[in-house]
Amino acid sequence: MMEQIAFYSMAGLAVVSALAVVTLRNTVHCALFLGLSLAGVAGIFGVLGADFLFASQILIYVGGIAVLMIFAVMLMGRASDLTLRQVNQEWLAALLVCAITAAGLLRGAKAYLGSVAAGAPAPSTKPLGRLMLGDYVLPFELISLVLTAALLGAIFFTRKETLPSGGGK
Amino acid sequence: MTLAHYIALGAVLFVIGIFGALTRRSVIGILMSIELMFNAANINLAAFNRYLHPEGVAGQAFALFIMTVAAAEVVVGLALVLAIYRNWDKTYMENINLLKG
Amino acid sequence: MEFPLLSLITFIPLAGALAVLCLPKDSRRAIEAAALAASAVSFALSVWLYFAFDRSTAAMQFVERHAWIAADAVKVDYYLGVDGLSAPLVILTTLMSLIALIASLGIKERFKEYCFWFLILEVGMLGVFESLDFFLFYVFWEITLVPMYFLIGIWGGPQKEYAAIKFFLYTLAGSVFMLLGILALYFKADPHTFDMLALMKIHGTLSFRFQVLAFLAFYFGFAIKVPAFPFHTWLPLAHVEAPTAISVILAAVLLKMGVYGILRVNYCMLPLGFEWFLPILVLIAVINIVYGALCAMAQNDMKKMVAYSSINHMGYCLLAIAGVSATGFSGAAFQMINHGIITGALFLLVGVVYDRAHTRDIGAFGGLAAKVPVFAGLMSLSCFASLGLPGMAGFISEFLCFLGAFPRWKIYTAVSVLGVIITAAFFLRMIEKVFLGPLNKRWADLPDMNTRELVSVVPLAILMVALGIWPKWALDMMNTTMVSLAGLFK
Amino acid sequence: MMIENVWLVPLLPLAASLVILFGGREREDSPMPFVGIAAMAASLYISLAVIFDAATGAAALPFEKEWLWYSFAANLGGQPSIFEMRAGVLIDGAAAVMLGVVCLVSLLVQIYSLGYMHGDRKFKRYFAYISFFTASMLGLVVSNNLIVVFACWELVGVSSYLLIGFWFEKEAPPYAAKKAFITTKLGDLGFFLALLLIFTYAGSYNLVRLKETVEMGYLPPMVLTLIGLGLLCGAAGKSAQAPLFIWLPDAMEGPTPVSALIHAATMVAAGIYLVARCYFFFLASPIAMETVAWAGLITAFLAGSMALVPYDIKRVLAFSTVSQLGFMMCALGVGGYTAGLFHLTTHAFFKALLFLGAGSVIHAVHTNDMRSMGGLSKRMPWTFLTMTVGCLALAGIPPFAGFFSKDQILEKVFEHSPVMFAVLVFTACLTAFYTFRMLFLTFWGDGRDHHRVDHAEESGAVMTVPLMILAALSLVSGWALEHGHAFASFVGSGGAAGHAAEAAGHAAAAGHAINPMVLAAGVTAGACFFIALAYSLYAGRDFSRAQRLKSLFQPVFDLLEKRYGFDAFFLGLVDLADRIAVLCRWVDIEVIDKVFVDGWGLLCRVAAEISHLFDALFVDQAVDGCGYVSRDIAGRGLRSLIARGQVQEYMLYLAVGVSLFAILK
Amino acid sequence: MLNLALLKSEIVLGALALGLLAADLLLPEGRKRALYGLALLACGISLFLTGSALLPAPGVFGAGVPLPLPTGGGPAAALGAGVGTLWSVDPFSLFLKMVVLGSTVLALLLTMDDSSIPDSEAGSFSCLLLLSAVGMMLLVSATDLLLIFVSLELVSIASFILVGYERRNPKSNEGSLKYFIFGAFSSAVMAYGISLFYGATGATSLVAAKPQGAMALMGLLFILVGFGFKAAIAPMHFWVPDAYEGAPTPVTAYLSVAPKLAAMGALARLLTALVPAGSMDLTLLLSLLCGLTMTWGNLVALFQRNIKRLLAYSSIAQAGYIMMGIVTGDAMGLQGILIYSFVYVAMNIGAFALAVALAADRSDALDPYDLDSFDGLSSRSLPAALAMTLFLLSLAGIPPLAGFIGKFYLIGSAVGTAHYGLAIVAVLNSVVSVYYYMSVCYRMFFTAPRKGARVPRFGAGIYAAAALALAVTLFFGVFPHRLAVWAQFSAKFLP
Repeated sequence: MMEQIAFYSMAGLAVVSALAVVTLRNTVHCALFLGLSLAGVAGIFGVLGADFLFASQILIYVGGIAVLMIFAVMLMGRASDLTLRQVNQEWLAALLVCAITAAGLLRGAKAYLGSVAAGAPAPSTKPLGRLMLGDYVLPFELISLVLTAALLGAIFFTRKETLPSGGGK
Repeated sequence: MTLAHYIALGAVLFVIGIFGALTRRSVIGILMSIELMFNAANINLAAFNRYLHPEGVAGQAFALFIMTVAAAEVVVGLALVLAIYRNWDKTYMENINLLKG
Repeated sequence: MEFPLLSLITFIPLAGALAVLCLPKDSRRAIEAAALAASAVSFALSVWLYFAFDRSTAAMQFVERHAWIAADAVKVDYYLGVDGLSAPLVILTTLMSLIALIASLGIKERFKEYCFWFLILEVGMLGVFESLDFFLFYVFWEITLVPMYFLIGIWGGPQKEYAAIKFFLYTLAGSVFMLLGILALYFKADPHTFDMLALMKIHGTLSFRFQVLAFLAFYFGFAIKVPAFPFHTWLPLAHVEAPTAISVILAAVLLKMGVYGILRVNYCMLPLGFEWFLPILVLIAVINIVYGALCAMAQNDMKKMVAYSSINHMGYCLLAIAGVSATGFSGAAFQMINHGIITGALFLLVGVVYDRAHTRDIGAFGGLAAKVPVFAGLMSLSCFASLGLPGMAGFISEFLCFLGAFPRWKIYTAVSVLGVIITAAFFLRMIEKVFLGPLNKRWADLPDMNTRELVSVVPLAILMVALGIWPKWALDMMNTTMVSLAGLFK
Repeated sequence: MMIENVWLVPLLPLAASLVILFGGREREDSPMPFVGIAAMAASLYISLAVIFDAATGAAALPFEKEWLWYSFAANLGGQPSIFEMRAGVLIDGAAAVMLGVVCLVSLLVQIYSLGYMHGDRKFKRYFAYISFFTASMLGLVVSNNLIVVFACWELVGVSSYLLIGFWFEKEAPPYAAKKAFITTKLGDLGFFLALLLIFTYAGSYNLVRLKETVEMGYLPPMVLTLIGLGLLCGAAGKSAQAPLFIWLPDAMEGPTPVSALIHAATMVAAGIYLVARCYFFFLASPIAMETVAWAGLITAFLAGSMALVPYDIKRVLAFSTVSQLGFMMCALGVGGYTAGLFHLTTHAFFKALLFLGAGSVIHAVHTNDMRSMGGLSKRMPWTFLTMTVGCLALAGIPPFAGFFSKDQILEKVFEHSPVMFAVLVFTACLTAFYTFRMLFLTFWGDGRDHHRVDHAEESGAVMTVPLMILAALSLVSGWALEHGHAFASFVGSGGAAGHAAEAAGHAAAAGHAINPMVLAAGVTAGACFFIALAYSLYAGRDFSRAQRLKSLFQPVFDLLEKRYGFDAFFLGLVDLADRIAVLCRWVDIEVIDKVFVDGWGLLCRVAAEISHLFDALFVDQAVDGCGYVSRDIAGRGLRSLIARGQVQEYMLYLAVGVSLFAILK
Repeated sequence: MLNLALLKSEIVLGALALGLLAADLLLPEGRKRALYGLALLACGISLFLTGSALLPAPGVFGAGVPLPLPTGGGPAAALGAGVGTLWSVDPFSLFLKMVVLGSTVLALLLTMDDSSIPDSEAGSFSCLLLLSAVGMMLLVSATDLLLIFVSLELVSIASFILVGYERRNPKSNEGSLKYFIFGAFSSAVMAYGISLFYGATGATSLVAAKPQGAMALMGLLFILVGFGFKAAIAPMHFWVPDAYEGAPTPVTAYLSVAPKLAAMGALARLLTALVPAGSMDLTLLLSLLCGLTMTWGNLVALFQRNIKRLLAYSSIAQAGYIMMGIVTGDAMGLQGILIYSFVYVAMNIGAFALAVALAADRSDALDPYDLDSFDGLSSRSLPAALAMTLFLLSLAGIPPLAGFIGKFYLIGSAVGTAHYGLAIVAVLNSVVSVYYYMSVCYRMFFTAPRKGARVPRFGAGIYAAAALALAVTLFFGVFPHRLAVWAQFSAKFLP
């Protein structure tokens, strides 16, 4: 029962906030709701007993990404953003597509109606650590390269043009 | 709670993400929607791991990777948007329209 | 290792092309010398081939075979050889190339590039006739396209670009289907092979449906080249726009590749498909003959007229093939040679008049015979040869064509004999309008042919008479092969 | 034995023609013609020696000798094998006679031409052509192989083309030459098909072997009939039988000696000769025979009637030739092998004579129009005299040559069918009429065009001597050859098919044969009557009576002058062909090209447009955005509201695809 | 069983890429170009390490003796190949790694002479280039969806940045942004797909997976989207023209080749591993996509007036040809993928090299990459015109150039596996493609040069790249045996 309450509240939080993210006009609000939605997802992780994931979600997503988004929005926001429609004119077609996809996916999900969790969730932090430094060491290291590349890109794009660089147009 | 509930939740989030990605007019809005999609995947992974394949933590590990990758993408994306904003003060997708076929 | 005669014949022009490429643009003499030498040596070697050719066997001769690609999935040999069907065509190719090259010495612009492309073209043409490996065959087949594109497109007439790309795309469209056919055959053979001789032996294992489809794929490729109705419309355009020497090559050699292919591939490898297609083939042949001739009759442009007459003449070849008899095959094979010589000469001569008068409009002339008797004589001779006058080469082959087709297709043959008279009509009309009657004052000081032009045309004129009087020279090369060809499926 | 060397007969003139054509420069006084004349003389010598040998029995006829020409792969008996095409000579009686006639006439014509063509710019070339012409004809005569016969047949056509169009600087000759070539070529189609049939069913082109095959009855009757008709078709073209005679009157555009050669010995004789040479085919097919007879009959009558009206001296002669050829054809058709060939021979002499005589006249008065002549008998006595002989021969007045040969034909025809006989007799009378109409118009009375006639002079010896020789021959040949059935036995000595059949026919027809004397007398009387009629109409100063007659029968005259509409018919045919050709050209450019070439391109283009449009919708945005970014940011802000987001459209599109697939699976 | 030593070439390359960053800091401003040299050196080392693994392979570099068939770990192990937890180093991946490295080398050579990238950025640029190369090399080795996902992301992120490298060029920015949005979207879809796949099979490994059921299928479809995006398969190609036109040309050249080929290789591995094992048949879908890709790319290319866009669309079509090998999935098709990848690198980058060389003269023009740069090239520089012609003809698949050999294999496999429709579509497409390739030749040979056009100058880098590409295009067209044997050897190691 507890599980159900937790699930439905968290799921509701995630879904409603997500809807707010994609429908609201004010981008700042959107970003805030994104944080909420991500937090809802973190709650779901908690319900699932994925403790490390729960923590990471809070740390990385809610604490990192969502905040970054809010910063970005604030940085680049304009007055008009608050009043302009934030949805383009294809929303109806998009809605249709989404409905179809949702129908397909939910139909697929129905197949799992019968499966229930076996046993209590085991703490996952330790096995995750083993995995990351064991079998998954290569992707783990590779992710560092991904982050390096992203960093390089971020530096490159956000750096102010300082010197008139040679040869550039 | 059955697995179906989680999968359905993932599906709904995913679809909302798609909807947002398809309809938001600002780049940041699109980025946010995409984050929702990533999260949907993560829910799936965690749920599957818990319900169907509880013997390991591969699903959760994957979710971690996805999280990191998403973070990296957000970083690059925001930097890019910032650069463009600085250059021309444009964050709306449809305004970026220089290239023609 | 035997003396690689065929390789030398084929690749000496390539060496020439590379040599030309290395020479500086301004040293025209050297370029001329290199190009002519390459072509001439190739021709000389093919003359040797003529004398060394064993006329008593239908087997492939001068065979060269080396592994080229020896992977599991694709086994390709560098496999050359000639028999009585291809050897005369090889000789024709080297001869016409040399002659066309001589005729193109008058080209003033971008001569170096011209020689380069021309020699590459020669390599491709020779290779097509010599290849016994399908892969190699296709490679050479395609090699001919590119130089032709440039030769028409750079040195052609007013609509040259359109003609060039039309030629390229259209023949390419045909040849890619041929590629599909080649591959289909390849996979049907067990073990998979591109060896054309081996593929001739597997038809027993091929289903009727397969043969029909493969036939159509190949036919599409070859028919465009022939060109068979209704795939012929690229030809007049290409001919009209191409420079003289290239028209010569186009008519004399390139069209033969189609007929050669139909004989070598469609007939030898896909007998059931061939049999199934025969009624259509003969119909197409008749249309080619009669319709081609009629179209030629309505032309005012000399070159276009000759081009359509080519369509008519290739119709004879198709008709002969449709006869499925040794006689027909001989006729077709011989007709290819003769058409090459005769139409080559005609295009050269049309080029001669165009160079001087800058028009090819039949109506613009009149009475030239009095002014340029040598030209008029050679032109009339070629026209008469082309309309199948006995004593000239065309007659024997046309006759053999009809003779070959007649036992099987009496009515069709009878109808296509009409083509002969239409041909006569338009050639004579052309002669009448251009050479006879009162001299059109506009051409009062038209010069007669110069030495270069004579050197290029006279050998052909001699050949067309010589082969008409003494066809043995050519037919003996073919006979054994034709007998064995006709006996393949008895 | 001279007969061994008979292959030289055609080759000598051929060599001569090449020598003349390529040797020396084109000069008005080139000595080259003598090469031709010498070669011709040598050929004549050989021919005469052959005839002599054969007549004396020193050489056995038929004589055959052949060599390998070429070989080709052929399916004989269903089995592919190498067929050897052999070519050589086959001399039987008819061939021997023809050799003599052709050589002789040609020699005389060449000598005559020395005078006639004197001063022409293309003097040398003319003789080259003539030699070539003769060579072709001789080749046709001697060859034992039908392919060679056909080849020579066509070469005859070409040389006639060259000769008729000899004065190509003028308008008319080239046209006439082309007409002659094409018309005969039309007939050749039949010949060609016959050749195809022959090889397909008999597997050989050797005349001797073919004869054996046919006589053994190996060929189905239907095929034989078709072969016969095909050959007839060819012969009709060359020998100007109805309806293919239209070329012959136009062929008068050539130099007159050429006309003489064409009409006497070479070209038109070829058709008759072909039928005679391939007589075994016709004998095997009654339908073919009958067709030959009727074709000949109709031609004889039509041409004879058409000869009544023209004023061009050569045209009259031309029509008369056609008519006479009809006689011969008719004779062959009714089984009169000997008679036909006999008439061919005698006709060669007197027709050559008439043409050369006419040439002499034309040479003198520089016109063909007989209305401008008249009274030339005084100015050109030799010509007049010889031409009178010719006319008498043509009209069939005894004892001139034509009488004997025509008599034989009429006898034969009577045996075959009285109706045909009646028509032929009437035609023979017409012959007498138009012949003498011509003679009277030309020579009688006073000169109508003094300007021309008064300056007319008798031609030189080089022209008159051939006339005299021919006149002598016209006078005696009939009688001499008829005497003791010399001609018949000689022609038959080769065991020619026709002769044997004729013998059989004689026996069968003995019942209703006509009395030769009665026939001769009747026909002669009729001819004389018509000559008298001609005299009354045309011998006077003017021809008012003729005019009155004409106005009386105006429609008939019109019909005759229009040549029964045959010309118009063929012109219409040509016109039709032209229209079809133009239609074809249009179809080719507008339909075939569009459908099979440009159509593909168009299809491709449309597909490309569609996909491009699609891409353009997303990629292009149809907004000329280039450069706006830096300039017009504020304004864009509003306008962008109605613009669309492309990247998202891409994704939308993608999502549609994926979701649809998700549903479908 | 980590076997990380098998990946020494990737590890070394990655390390050297980071080393470049360090070197960037050390070098003075004016000397940054030397970093290109260092990057080339890094590629060279990696290439050597990769190649040395192949050295024992008989019939590839040595004499043409029959190849030992791969049985278990035997000969493969002898080749320095082997399997790690998530990856497999086998001749198949080695082949594609060499292709990737080769294209990186060529792209670096082009970069050296291209003015669009400021010298001061040489360090980060070449670092990113090498990082993406590392990503691709791992991508073609990966046998687990995790590694595939992560390496694909590395490639993507590096590419986003590379495309936007002309920071002040609006086109570059725009291209990069579009590329990014679309890339992120498809990554998310792919991630979701992987999650579904994981649910259905319980693992992310390709080796053990037995995908069954609707969820697995949907998962696979979503995964395909990710690959399709990377390999620019229609209809996931829309980013291509904009990104290609906006990117600095060497990057365009690089992107049109390497990521595409790597993704194709990985896709081939994925599908050969999964599809025969499961009960689902993706052939129809794949062949539809394949046909669509070819046709779309070619048809739209007909309209392009900009050489970069033209080559961009043509590269979409080329991806379609390569995909044929995946659709058929037989030995010949897989070999075709390899052979075509190899030659495609040479001919496509060769064409780009000439485009770069010509654009260098047109800095004044509104669009230096307009097709009219090629006007009258034959009279300005016949060798350049001929080289370009050969590249284009090779792209069109005209023998005896290398492109034909590849196309022959691919079409051959389509015919051999009875995909006749696909084969017909492919050959018709190559006819269509000839039209626009020839339109470039038309400009080079049939038109007069623009006023003031000069004889194009070739920098050493471009010259080397073009010469190398030309040599490969010609040599392997005429003597394809070695390449064929090598590809055959390599393709045998796929499951």
